Amino acid sequence: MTQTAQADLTPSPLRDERVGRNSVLARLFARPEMGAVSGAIVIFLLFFIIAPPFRSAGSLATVLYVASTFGLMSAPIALLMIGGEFDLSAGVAVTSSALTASLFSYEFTVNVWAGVAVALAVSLAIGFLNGWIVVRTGIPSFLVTLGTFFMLQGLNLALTQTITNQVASPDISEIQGFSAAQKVFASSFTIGGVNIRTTIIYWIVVVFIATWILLRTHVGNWIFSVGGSAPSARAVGVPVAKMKIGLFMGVGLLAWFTGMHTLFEFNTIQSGQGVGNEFVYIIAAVVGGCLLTGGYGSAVGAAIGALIFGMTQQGIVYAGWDPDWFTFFEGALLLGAIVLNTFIRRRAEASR
Amino acid sequence: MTQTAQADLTPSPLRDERVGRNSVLARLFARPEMGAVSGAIVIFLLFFIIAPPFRSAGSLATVLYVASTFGLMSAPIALLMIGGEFDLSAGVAVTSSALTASLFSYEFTVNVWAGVAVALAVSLAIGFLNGWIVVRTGIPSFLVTLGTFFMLQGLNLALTQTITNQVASPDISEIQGFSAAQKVFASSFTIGGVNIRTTIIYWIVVVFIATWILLRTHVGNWIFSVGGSAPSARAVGVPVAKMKIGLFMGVGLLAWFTGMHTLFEFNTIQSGQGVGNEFVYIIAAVVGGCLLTGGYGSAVGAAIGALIFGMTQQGIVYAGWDPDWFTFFEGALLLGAIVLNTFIRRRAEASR
Amino acid sequence: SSTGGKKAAQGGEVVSAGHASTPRYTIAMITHAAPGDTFWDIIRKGASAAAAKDNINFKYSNNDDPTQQATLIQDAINAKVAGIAVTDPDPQAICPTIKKAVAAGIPVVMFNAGVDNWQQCGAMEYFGQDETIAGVAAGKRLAAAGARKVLCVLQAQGQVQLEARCAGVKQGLGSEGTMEKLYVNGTDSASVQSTIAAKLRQDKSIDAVITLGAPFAIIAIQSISQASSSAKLYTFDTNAEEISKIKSGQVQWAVDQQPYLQGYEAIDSLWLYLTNGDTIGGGQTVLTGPSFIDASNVAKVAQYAERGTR
Amino acid sequence: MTSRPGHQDKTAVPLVRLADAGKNYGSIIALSGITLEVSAGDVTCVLGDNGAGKSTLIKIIAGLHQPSTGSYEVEGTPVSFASPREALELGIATVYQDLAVVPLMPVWRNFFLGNEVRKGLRMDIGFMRRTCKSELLGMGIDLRDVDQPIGTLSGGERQCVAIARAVYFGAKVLILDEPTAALGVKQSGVVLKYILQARERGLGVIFITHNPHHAYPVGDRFLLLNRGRTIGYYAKEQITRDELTGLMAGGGELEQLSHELEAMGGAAADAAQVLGEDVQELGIARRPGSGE
Amino acid sequence: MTSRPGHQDKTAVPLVRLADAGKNYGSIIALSGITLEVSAGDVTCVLGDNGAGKSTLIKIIAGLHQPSTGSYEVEGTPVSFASPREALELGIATVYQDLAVVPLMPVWRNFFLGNEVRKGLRMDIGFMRRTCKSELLGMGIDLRDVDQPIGTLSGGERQCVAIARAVYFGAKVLILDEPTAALGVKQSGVVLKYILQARERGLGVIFITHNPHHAYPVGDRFLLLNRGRTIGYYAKEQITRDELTGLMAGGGELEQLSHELEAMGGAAADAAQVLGEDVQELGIARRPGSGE
Ligand SMILES: Nc1ncnc2c1ncn2[C@@H]1O[C@H](COP(=O)(O)OP(=O)(O)OP(=O)(O)O)[C@@H](O)[C@H]1O
Ligand SMILES: Nc1ncnc2c1ncn2[C@@H]1O[C@H](COP(=O)(O)OP(=O)(O)OP(=O)(O)O)[C@@H](O)[C@H]1O
Ligand SMILES: [Mg+2]
Ligand SMILES: [Mg+2]
Repeated sequence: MTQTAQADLTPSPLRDERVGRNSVLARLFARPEMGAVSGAIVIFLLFFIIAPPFRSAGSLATVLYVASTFGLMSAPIALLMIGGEFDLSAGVAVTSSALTASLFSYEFTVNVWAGVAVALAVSLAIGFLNGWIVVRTGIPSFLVTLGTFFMLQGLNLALTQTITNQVASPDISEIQGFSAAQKVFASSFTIGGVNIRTTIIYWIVVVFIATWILLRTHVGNWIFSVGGSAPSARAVGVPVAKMKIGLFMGVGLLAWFTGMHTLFEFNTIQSGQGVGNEFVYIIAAVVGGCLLTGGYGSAVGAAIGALIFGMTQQGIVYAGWDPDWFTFFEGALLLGAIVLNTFIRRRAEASR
Repeated sequence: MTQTAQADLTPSPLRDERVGRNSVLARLFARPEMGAVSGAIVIFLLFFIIAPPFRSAGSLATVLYVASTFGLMSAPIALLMIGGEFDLSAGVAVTSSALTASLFSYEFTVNVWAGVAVALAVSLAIGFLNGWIVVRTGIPSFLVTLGTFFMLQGLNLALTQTITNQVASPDISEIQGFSAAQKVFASSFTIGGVNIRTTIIYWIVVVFIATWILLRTHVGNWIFSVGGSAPSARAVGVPVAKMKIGLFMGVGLLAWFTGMHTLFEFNTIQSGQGVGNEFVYIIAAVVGGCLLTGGYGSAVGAAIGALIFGMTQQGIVYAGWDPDWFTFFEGALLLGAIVLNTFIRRRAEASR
Repeated sequence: SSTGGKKAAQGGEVVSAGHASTPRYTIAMITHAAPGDTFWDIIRKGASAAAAKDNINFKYSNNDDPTQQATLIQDAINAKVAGIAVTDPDPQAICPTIKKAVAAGIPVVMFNAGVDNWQQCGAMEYFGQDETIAGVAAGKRLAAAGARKVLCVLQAQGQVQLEARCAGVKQGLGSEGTMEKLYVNGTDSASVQSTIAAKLRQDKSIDAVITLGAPFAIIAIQSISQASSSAKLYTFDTNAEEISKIKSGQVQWAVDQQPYLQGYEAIDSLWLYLTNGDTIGGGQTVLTGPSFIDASNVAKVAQYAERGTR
Repeated sequence: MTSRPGHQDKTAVPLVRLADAGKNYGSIIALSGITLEVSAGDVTCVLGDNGAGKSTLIKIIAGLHQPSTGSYEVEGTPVSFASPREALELGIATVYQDLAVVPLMPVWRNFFLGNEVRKGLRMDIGFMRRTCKSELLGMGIDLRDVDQPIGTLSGGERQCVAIARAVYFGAKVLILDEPTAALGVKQSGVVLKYILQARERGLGVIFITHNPHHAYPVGDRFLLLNRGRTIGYYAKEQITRDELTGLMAGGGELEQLSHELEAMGGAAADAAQVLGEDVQELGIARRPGSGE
Repeated sequence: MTSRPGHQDKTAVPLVRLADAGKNYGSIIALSGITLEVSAGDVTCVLGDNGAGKSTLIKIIAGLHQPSTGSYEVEGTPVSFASPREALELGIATVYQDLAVVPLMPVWRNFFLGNEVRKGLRMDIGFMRRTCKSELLGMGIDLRDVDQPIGTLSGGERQCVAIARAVYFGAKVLILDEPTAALGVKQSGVVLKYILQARERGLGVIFITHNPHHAYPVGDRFLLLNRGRTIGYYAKEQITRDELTGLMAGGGELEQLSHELEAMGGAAADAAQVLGEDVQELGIARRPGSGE
C-alpha cells in the first residue's frame, strides 16, 4: 500500500495551503448586489446607445426620479425579505397614507401637518398589524399581506367615495401648511440647468441607513438570522417576533414617506393608485440579490434593482419602441438582466 | 438519589405507552386541506343565511362554475408549489393559449381543431421553457415566471394587434369545427332544471387525478421531495430537474385547457385578459394548505381554496353589499377564512 | 371550404387620405388608457391615420396611473418633441406637467378627458366629450326608454372616467329611475359574466344594464340570458362584434363619442398648427359626441366598425 | 472529590431543578416524570437510547419548550420560560443537537448571534472576528476564513462553532447535547477539557452523550432515560462504568449481537470475533488482553 | 482473513478506484491528491480530523460532486457522474453525514424515496410501510408511527432511517459517513454488525468515523486524511489501533491537553487525572488496569 509523506499538521498563519488564489473579480462578485450592478450597466449602455433622448441630463434626472419612487420602498422591502417575510400590501399602503393625510386635513380642514402626522400613525399601525398577525398566527406573510392588500385597496376606494363622493382625493393645495409640506416632501433643486428631485437624495440616504443597519449593527445581524433560520435565531435568543414586526413597521414608515411625496407632488391622489407597485418593489429587491426564502440580500442591491426597473421603463419610451410591445420588452429586459446577473456570478465563483 | 423502577425495554406491539389517545377530530385536521374545508363551510353558511338569492340551485351552479375556472388551474399550481416553485405567468398563459388557437385558425382560415392543437403545443412549450430556465439557471421561479409573465402579456397584445390590428381576437364562431370544439370545451347540461357547466366535471376529474398522483404514485413522492428538500431528493436519486420541468408543463397543459374553455365560451378573447388570475390560483392553493416554501399541500385543498374564492366573489354580490366595499369584504373574508383555518388546526393539534 | 376567418374578412382596408410633404415632425400622444382596451385602440388608429397622412413621426404611450402618465409627459418634454396630444383624467396631477411642456414651448392639445381644465392647463385645443356629459345623455335616453332601475357595470375600480360615466347616467336618470354600480374584474371574462348574472339574480327589479365598454356588453348578453332576466342591455363605446349585436337587437344602443375622430383631430390639429399656425375651435371645446348608434343608423356604421375604426 | 470548589454549593439550592417534568408533542409523549437537579460545580450526564427523550429534556431546561407537566425551578425560584432568551439571561447556555446555526451567515456572525459585542450603536466587528477565530483555534479548528458561510463548514467544524459559542457565553449553566458526536479525537478531548474547566469555575454542566468513555470520566451524576422515562439516577460513587454502559446499551443485547453472528457460522464466526472484540470495547464485558 | 469469500475478488478489479483525486469549492481546496481502492468484501475506513475532507471524498464517490482533479473508476471503467442517481444505478448506496432526508415527509416515504416499490402504476404502500417499520426495529428503533414526519424524529432515529435505507438498497458498495455519530451504544453495535454482514455478502464498504473503537475492529484498510491530504493508507496488518488513534488525534496533542490541566495545578490536577484516564480510553497510551 502506498504511504505518502507526512504533511505538516500545524496551521500556517502566513499562507493557508488549503486556499487557492482568489481573483479580485471573484471577491467582488461574491457580494449579493454585484450581479445587479452588471445588469444595470448593460441596460444603461443599451439605451444610451439606441435612444438619443436618453442621453440628456434631464432624462437621466427623470429616470433617477422614477427609480427613487420605487427605491424608497424597495429598501425596507429588501430588509423585510432578508428577514424572511413578504409585504404585498406595500403598494396600496402608500396610497392609503396619502389618502389619510389629504382626507383628514380636508374633512376637518386642519393644517396639513396634522394630516401628515395622522397618516404616519396609520401607516405604522398597518405595518404593525401585518407583522403582529404574521407572528401571532404563524400564517405566511404572503397570505396575510395579500388579505390586507385587498382590504386596504377596498378601504381606499370606499372611504374616499363616502367622504368625497368621488374616487380621487380633493385638491388640498389651498389648505394651510401645504407649501411647507411640499418643500419637505416634494421639492427639487437645479444643478447646471438640470432639475433634480429631492426624493433622489432621500433615496440615497435611506439606502445608506438601511445598509449600515444591515452590515454594521446587531439589528442587522438579527435581521439576517430571523430570515436565514428563525428557529435557530430564536434558540440563541434573538427576539424573532419583535424583529419581524419591526421590519413590517419599517415598510410602513417608508410607505408613509412615499405616500406624502406622491400627495404633495400631485396635490391629489387617486384611490385606485398603487396597486401592482408591491411587485415592482419585490422585483427590485430580488433583482438586487435578495433571496425570496430570506436570509440573504442587500439594500444597495435593491436600490440597483429599482434603478434597473426605472431605466427599463423609461428607456423603452425614450427608444420610442412600439407601445404594444412595451410589456414584452420590459419582461425580456428584466429576465435578461437577471440571467446575466446569475451567469456572471456563476462564472466569477467558478473562476476564482 | 432516587432510583425509579426499571421500565420494560421491549416494544409493546399492542399499545405504545409513548402515544396518548388521539381524537378523531385531531387526526382529521392533520390533513393539510381540512382547515380550508372549515373555512369553506363557514363562508358558505354565512352567505346561505344572509343572501337569499345565494340559496337557489342556479346560483350555486354559477358559483361552482366560477370556482371551476379557477380550480382547473389551481390544481396544477398546487402541485407546482408542493414541488417548490411558483408560476406567475399562469394567468396570462391561459389567454396566450386561447389567442394562439383563435388567431391561428383565423389567420390561416383552417379548422379550429388545428388551432387547438397548435395552442396545446405552445402552452406546453411555455411550461417547458419556464421550467427549463428555472432548473438551468437556478434563478428563483418567482423571478423567471415574472419575466415570462410580462413577456407573454406583451406578446398577447402585440401579436393580436399586428395580426388583426385590434386588441381582441376576431370572432371565430363561423369557422369550421367550432361547434364541435365548443361541445368539448364549453358545453353544459341540465339536471332538474339547473344548468350545469361541464367545466365543473372536468375540474373534479382533474383534482381527483392530481390527488391520486400525489398520494398514490412514486411521482407524487418525488414531487413532495423536490419541494421539501431538493438537495436531499437529488442525493437519493430523484431526477429533480425532470420533475420540476414536468410540473411546469403540467401547468401549461391546464392553462391550455382553461384557455380553450374561455375561447369557446366567449368566441373571442381580449388580449389583456388573465392578468391577475395567477394570484387567484396561488391564493387558492395556499388557502388550501400548500406551503409557499414547498413540500407540503394537497390538490383537494387547492380545489377548496378555489371554491372559497368563488363563493366570496359571488356571495358578496348576492348579498348585495355596497360595491364600493367589495374588495374590502373580499380581503376581510379571505383573511378571516385563513385565520380560522389556522386557528382550528392549532386547536386540533393541541387538543389531540 | 370554411366560412369566416381572415379570408372572409378581407377587403376592410384602413382609411388613408393622401400623404403630406411637410417636414417630418415628432408628436407624442400620451393617454391614460389601460393596455388592450378596445376604445383606446380606436383612438390610436385615428391618430396613426392622421400621422400617416401628415408625415408625422407618431409616438404613442399610455399609463392609467396619473403619476406615471405625468412622467411620460416629462419624458416627451425631455425628448423635445414638436407637439404633445394628451388626455387629462386627473387635472391636479397632470396639469403641472402639461404647463411645463407649454413653458418649454411645446404646443399641447388635449382630448377625451379634462374638458373642464384644458384652458387652465394651457392647452391650445380640446377634442372630445366630457364623460359626464356622455353619461347624462345616456341617462336621459334610458329614462325615456322607461328604465327604472339601471345597473352600471364598471370593468375596473377607482378609474375617474368610468366613475364619471356612471355618475352621469345617475344624473341623467334624475327622478325617473335609480342607478346601481357593479364592479367586475375586466380581465376575467368568466367572472365578469358570472358576477353580472349574480347581480341580476340578486336584484330582479333591474330592468336595464349599461356596460362601459364594448367587450363587456357582449359578455353581459350571456349573463342576462343566464340569469333569465328581462333587463335590456345598453353600452358605451363600440366595436365590430357589438355593432352586430345592435343589428341583432341584443344590444339596444351604444353611446358613441367617436374615438377615431378624437385621435385623428388631436394629431391633425397639431400638424396644422406646426405647419400653418392654425387653431381649431376658437378657444372653445370641440365636441365629438355624444352620438348614439342604434337600429336606425347601425347599418351605416357597421362597415367601418368591421375594420375597427368605429 | 469534595475538595473541588464547586462542591461548597452542594448544600445550597441547585441551579436547575426539574420535578416530575414531562413533555408531549401532540399525541406523542416524548418525556414523562423526570426529576433532575443540577448544582454549581457539578456535571450531570444525561444518558439513554436514541429517542429516549434527552434532547427534549434539555430543550425544556433551555427554555425552547415548556414542560407539559411538572415544575421547573432555577436557583429555587419557579420559572416558565416563554423563549430561550429568558433562559440565556439567567446564564443558561446551550449547545443543541441540531446546532441552531444560520447556514447562510458567516461563521463569526453566527458565533456572536444574540450576544453581539457593541461599540456604541455599531458592533465591534474587528473584535468579534478575532475572538471567533481564536476561540475556534483553541478547539483545534483552524478555519480558512471566519467570513465563510457556516453552512459550508464540515459537520464537526460547525459543531465546534456551536460549542465554542456556548462555552464562551455560558455564565451559570452549560448544556451540551451530544457535543462530541461529530468531533474528531482531538476535538473531543478539548470538549471534555472545557467541561472540566467549567466545573472548576463552578458552573453547572448538563452533558448528553452516547459514549460511556466520555460520560464516565467527567460526570458527577448520571441520569438514565429510556422511552421517555427515568430508569436510573446515580451519583458517580454508586455505579461503575461497566454497569453504566450496560444500562445505556439496554442490557445484554449487545452480547446477543455477537452470538447472532457466531450462529451464522462459517465465515461469520471470525466477524463475530471482531464484533466481540468491539463489544468489549463498548465496555460490556472486558476480558484481559482486549483490543488486538 | 483470506478465508472470507469477498477475498477471492481481491485479485479482481476494485469496485471503486480513485486516482489522485481532488476537489475545490471555489477558491477553497477541500481535497487533493487522494488515491483509494475499494474491493469487494473489503471495509475501508476513512479517518481524519474535522474538516480533513472525508465527507467531500465520499461525496465524490457517491456522485454528488465531480472531482476537480484526478480520475474515478468503477469496476475498472472510468466514470464521471452527473448526478447521484447514476452512482445509485451502479449499486453505490450512501449515508450522508447530513442524512439527506426530507423533513416534512413521513418516515416511510423517506425510506423508499427514489426507490419506490411499485405495483403497476401505483406504489405498494402497505409493503413499504411494513418494511420500513421492520427494518428500523431491526436496528433497535421502535417507531411510534412510520407516518410521523421524519423531521420530528430524534437525531439518532433519523440517522438510523438513513442507514437502514442505504443497507436495504446497497447493492455493491456501501458508503457510511459517520453513521454511528448520533447513535446509542446498542444502535452503534447494530451498525457495526451491518457493516460486517455487508462485507460477508461481498460488498465494498467505505466507513467514516472518529471513533477508533469502531474503526479498528471492522476495517480492512485505513485511509488517513488531514487538511485535505492523505497522511497514510494502511492495511490492517500494517498498523495497531494505538498507532491509528495516535495518527487520528494528530500526535501527542491529547497528552498535551492533560499536561495543560495539570499545569493549572490545585483543583485542576484531579480533573487532569480524570482527563488523563479519558486520554487512555481514547487509546493514546494504555497503561494496565485502565478505567477503574
Ligand atoms: N460547499 C462548501 N464550500 C466551501 N467549503 C466547503 C464546502 N464544503 C466543505 N467545505 C470545506 O471543506 C473542508 C472539508 O469538509 P468535509 O465536510 O469534507 O470535512 P470532513 O472531513 O467531513 O469533516 P467532519 O469530520 O467534521 O465531517 C472543510 O474545511 C470545509 O470548510
Ligand atoms: N417535534 C416533535 N414532534 C413529535 N415527536 C417528536 C418531536 N420531537 C421529538 N419527538 C419524539 O420524541 C422522542 C424523543 O426525542 P429526543 O430528540 O428527545 O430523543 P433523544 O433522546 O435526543 O434521541 P437522540 O439520542 O437520538 O438524540 C423521539 O421518539 C421523537 O420521535
Ligand atoms: Mg437528541
Ligand atoms: Mg464529514
